Amino acid sequence: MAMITYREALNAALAEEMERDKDVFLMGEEVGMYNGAYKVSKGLLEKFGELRVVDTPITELGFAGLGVGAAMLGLRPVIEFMTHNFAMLAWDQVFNSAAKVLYMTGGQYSCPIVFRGPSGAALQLSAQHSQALEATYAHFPGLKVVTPATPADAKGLLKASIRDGDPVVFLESELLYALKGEVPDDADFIIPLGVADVKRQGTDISLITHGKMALTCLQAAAKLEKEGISAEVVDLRTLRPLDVEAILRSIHKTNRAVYVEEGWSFGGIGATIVSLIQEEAFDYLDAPVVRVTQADVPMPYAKQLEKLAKPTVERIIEACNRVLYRTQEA
Amino acid sequence: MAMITYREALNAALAEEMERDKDVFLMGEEVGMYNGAYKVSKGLLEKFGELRVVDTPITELGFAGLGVGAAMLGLRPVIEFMTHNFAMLAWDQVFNSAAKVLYMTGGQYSCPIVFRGPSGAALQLSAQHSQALEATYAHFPGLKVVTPATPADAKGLLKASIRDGDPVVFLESELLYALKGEVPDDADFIIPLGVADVKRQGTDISLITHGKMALTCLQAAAKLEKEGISAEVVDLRTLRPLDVEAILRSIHKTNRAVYVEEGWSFGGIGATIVSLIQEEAFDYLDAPVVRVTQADVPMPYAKQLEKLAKPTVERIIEACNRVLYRTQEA
Amino acid sequence: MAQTEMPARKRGRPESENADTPGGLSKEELHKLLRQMLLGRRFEEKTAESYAIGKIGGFCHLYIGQEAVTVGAFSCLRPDDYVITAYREHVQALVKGMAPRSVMAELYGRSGGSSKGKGGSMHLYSKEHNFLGGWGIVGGQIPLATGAGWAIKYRGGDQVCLCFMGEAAVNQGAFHESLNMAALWKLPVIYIVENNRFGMGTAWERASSLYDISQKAHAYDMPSLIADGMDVLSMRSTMMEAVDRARTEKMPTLVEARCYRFMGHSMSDPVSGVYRTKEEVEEHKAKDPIRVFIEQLQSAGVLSEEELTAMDKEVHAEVEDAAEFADQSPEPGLDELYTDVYAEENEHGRLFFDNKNRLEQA
Amino acid sequence: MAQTEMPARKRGRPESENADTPGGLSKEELHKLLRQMLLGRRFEEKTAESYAIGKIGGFCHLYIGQEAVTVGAFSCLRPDDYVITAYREHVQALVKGMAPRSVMAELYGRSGGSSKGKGGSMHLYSKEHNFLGGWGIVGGQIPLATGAGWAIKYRGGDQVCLCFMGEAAVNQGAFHESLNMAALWKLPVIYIVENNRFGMGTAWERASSLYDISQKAHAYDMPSLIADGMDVLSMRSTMMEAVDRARTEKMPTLVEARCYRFMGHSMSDPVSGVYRTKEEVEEHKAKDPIRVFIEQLQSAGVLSEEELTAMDKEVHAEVEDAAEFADQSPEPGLDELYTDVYAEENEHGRLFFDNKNRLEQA
Ligand SMILES: Cc1ncc(C[n+]2csc(CCOP(=O)(O)OP(=O)(O)O)c2C)c(N)n1
Ligand SMILES: Cc1ncc(C[n+]2csc(CCOP(=O)(O)OP(=O)(O)O)c2C)c(N)n1
Ligand SMILES: [Mg+2]
Ligand SMILES: [Mg+2]
Repeated sequence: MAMITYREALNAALAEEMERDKDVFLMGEEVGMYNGAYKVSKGLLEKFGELRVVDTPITELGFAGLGVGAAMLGLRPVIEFMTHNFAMLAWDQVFNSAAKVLYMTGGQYSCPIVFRGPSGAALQLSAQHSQALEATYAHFPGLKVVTPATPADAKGLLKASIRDGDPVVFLESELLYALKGEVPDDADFIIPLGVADVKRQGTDISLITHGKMALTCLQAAAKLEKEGISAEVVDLRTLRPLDVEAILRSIHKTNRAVYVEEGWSFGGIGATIVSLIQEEAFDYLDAPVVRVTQADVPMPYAKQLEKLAKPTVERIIEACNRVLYRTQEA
Repeated sequence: MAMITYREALNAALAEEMERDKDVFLMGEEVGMYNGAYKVSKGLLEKFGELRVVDTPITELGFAGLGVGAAMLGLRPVIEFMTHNFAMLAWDQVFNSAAKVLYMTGGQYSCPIVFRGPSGAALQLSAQHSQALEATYAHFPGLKVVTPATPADAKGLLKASIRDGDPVVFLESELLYALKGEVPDDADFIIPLGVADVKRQGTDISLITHGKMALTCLQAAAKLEKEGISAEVVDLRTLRPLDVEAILRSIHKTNRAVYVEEGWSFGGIGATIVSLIQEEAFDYLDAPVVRVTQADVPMPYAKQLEKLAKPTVERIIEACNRVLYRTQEA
Repeated sequence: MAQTEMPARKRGRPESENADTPGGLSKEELHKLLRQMLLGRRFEEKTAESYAIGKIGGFCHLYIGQEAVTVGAFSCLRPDDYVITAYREHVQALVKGMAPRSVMAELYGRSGGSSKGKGGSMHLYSKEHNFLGGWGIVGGQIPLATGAGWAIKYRGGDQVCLCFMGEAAVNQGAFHESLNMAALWKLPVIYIVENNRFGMGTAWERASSLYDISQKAHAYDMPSLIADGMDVLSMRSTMMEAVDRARTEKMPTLVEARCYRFMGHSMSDPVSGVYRTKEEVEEHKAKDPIRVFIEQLQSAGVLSEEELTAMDKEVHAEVEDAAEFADQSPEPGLDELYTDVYAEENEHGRLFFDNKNRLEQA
Repeated sequence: MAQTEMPARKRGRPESENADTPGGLSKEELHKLLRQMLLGRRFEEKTAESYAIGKIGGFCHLYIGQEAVTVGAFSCLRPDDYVITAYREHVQALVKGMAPRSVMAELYGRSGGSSKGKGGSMHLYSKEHNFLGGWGIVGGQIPLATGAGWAIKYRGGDQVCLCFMGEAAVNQGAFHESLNMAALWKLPVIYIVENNRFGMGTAWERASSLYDISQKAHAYDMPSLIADGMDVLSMRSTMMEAVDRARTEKMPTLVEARCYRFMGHSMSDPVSGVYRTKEEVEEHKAKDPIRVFIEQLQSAGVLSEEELTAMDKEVHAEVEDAAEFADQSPEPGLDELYTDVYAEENEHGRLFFDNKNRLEQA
């Protein structure tokens, strides 16, 4: 165990997997000489050289597609999008090539590739640079989608993603890079895709979430405890595959839930989780599941507006109150 | 009233709006000399000339962005994507430019543009050409999303979309183009965005749907009637704005619902509708709402596999049975 | 297998062995080229027939008239070289070595098809033959080809990758982004633009401000060549230069192959009338690359009537056999619906969110 | 307003009136150019200050060192001409005529800002001044500019649109697709590549296989020019040719303006050390376009010490006033969160799917 940052955990995962498998390479804007726009790839160019740590022109569509082609030939590319906001330029290659090649070839060509980078809002980056896009990725069969919230999850899940045989979209967070946590040093420390993590046990209500919001939910749960409410925090960690059993287990226990996510509401992750819950645990629900999401607007620049647009501990607690004391409503 | 096809209805809407407003122009691949890949723009080049009916190179990102820039200067572009599958190449301009420009400019520059074209599966076009993508569009605030199912809806909604002050994504269907129906001739026949259409009244169960699937639901409802089940068919027609009241009215009446859509399940339209229903009509539900969607796979080419992948009358009825006779389950 | 294996002659060195025959090739080599073109032509004539009677569905794009481009180009390849292309790829699949049976069965959507019927006409692939297929998004294959070139370089191999595209794909951003990376990183990729004059109904000059496609290479400081795509031997000699450069100097080349599409864009598009005249089409058909090559071989005395008839008969039989096989090949099993979506499914979590799981529970 | 209005001289005709002064411009005109550069410089020095003390947040990209490009180029424009650019646009906003107050207030995220605080540093716009802003996706503004050119042509107007981009944006597919359409359809757009040598930490030659950007225009059969972006007058005379061509012949031009970024890429990027040496930066700073222009005017005897001091004082005051105004300007009201998402909301249906509706019901 070592106390390292989320950034260092990702860096270690990359270094270890590149050590282990010479077919793994990292490609993206500024990943080499600049050590990464967010320094995630610090030192990797020096360690692995220009063929395995590749600075690209600003051509998201081009290098994402290049990665898919290289994966068809058996390499294991890790494609860094400086942020997933820019990946939209490459989505055709992600959705029409990577996600479909195994199927269209009848199983002949697989596509073991990781598309990674930060997603979601940081601080005052405004509309074009503050989008949480996991819901769009999760919509497309053929892709796997991973959203780690802690340094340990970041390392264990990135290593699993790189070793996985399918295209994996890996969403990090600018605001988490500096977060510190205990991380196993073991070079074979892997967190399998599809296993949720109950980050806090509780009995009264389930806070189900993924990515960065897991931490916000933990803060909310701590506050709720003071009010005598025992909230369970279920961090899905991976959205596809999805640990439905873990969700149902928690619902069976608490009978009440709030879904918390950074992204937008319409077509968000929460909508799908709520649907699954009501389809598969209908009789266990004592109250409707409420969703806490980003305000349904492009992210504004002004500090207070941005704060108002983001899911906060307060809004989570307000939602919990609605779910716990429905009689107060209507 | 005239009996015309869905294709002719769209053509009439375009012609009438271009007649009415000289700022409206149509741009896309093959829309001019070729009269449209699906002949929707038949005769328009002849009628309006090369400046207003514009054949483009195959550069979806480029001409979609060109449309957004032209809209900022006050024109009203109608951008045709030969199909929305190809629009993925242009999504950056749709999501990062069109959907956000009004907000980022603090209201200075609006973007009155229509992005239209067929979406969803036709027959044996396989994985890259058979995607129903409305859910992805509806996820982004700033956009409006329209999915007409009949010739009359196609005309009334396209005219409304062209007159609308915001970016509208308009999703048609290859399989509907030849569908005939009664359509008002009135040059000011408009169907406002945000008004669902109860295409069949019923009391036992609500089949809620949008686009092409409205017709499949009507067929299912007819069959169910023979089995003594009265199914109501609610065609949302527009997804954003969404006629939530109409959904709730139907639920209050039937207490049971099935959502039917062409697209994929995770992050699909149905997931959001189910969440809204359980949030806002929780106590009115006698059974979980079940969703009927495309199989969660890239669309296969082989005829039988494709049929198996699509939502069918049989699968809708099977879902209704589950919702109506839950006791038979588990 | 029809896999081409011509002597991959060192650049510049003349094929003096057969200095007197067309292209300096041996009779066997010349017959092989002709046979490949004939096979492609007959295969697609059969394809059109089968499409007409509904045995083939979806979009189907015929290559008739462009055979010389592929046959000439592939004759410069080794079996372990890669080819990637768009949706007009039946003939390229065959010439790269795929069995007519597996190709036809794929068009029929049968389990005996190269993709088990999941891909269809636009999506033919063969890992065995390094045929990377078969892509439907115009320009989408160009970055993928660049990735194949990257992988070859990464592994220090000496294969090359041919990337075919229609001229209309040249206007896509993917072309621009890919050629820059290929030239910047010296990747062994040859980008072959099959300029058949039209992108669907749009003539090249209506879609591009620059007529001469080969000049676009200058924007990337990349060498370029113009080839006569109606003449298999000149296509071959032009490609020989590009392939040698890629293999030995690891430098990409942009090749414009000027050719013409004899049929409509797809089965629903009339041959002429809307965007080109009957006369224009006839004019080009008069230069049918197969007829021209046959006459060339005959006048060079390396192809007798008997040999030609025998060859055509043989090819016909091969095509009929393929159609027969496709007809007999069973529909893919319904269980195939959910296979090949993911290569790796662990015991954790759910990957499918339709009613698959419920169906399986039932 | 600082809106430039120079005599839009007929092409070729010399400005003989002032044949003896630099650029053949009158003293007033020359002072105006200098003042615009000074204003930009001082404004951004203040911006850096305010950023350091947290009054400005998010990404912030300074233009210091590149002022001559914008001031020279805009001096060829009419007020009704359009400008669109990327995120390094403070100075362009000012020179196009936006009030320093509204720009600074936007950087501060206040209601007095040009976008009411919703856009910030990367998203400045002014409909009043035909300043189309202010875009954060590299290359994203290029198709938009092409659309502005289209709209001008559509309406038969004689305005032009300047589209600024960094050199790194040239590799984006959007560049390729846009220049082809602009040349094909003869749109009055001038694509100005500000080649400041680096895209973030990547030197141009590490990102492009072709060094000479202006040559990329040949791929679209488009005229191109190279301008000295460190010299405001040579920038002006180069742009005069491009603007005249766009206005009179409706032909686009690609202009490469060679310049240099004196500061880091953004506030978090050190000026030198990682991807360029301190020496390299110093070398370019020695050619500071403002100092050079001042010396040029002084030696030409059209700028006295007093005039310079007065001008600088005036500009300083304007910038301080802007900062003062921004400081005083109130935060945007919380109700602004949901405005400007849609221009048109009818009485039907729901457009917002978060808890907005519930909040309003409450
Ligand atoms: C991105 C994209 N846009 C549009 C289409 C529809 N489409 C299919 S083929 C085609 C024409 C392509 O012409 P060209 O590249 O010259 O190839 P050819 O058909 O002539 O072989 C078009 C527009 C598509 N498949 N993909
Ligand atoms: C599509 C996209 N990719 C990456 C980024 C991140 N990014 C912002 S600026 C920049 C460098 C751009 O350099 P250049 O175009 O030369 O403009 P300059 O900053 O030098 O003015 C990068 C990579 C982005 N904003 N958009
Ligand atoms: Mg073509
Ligand atoms: Mg630069």
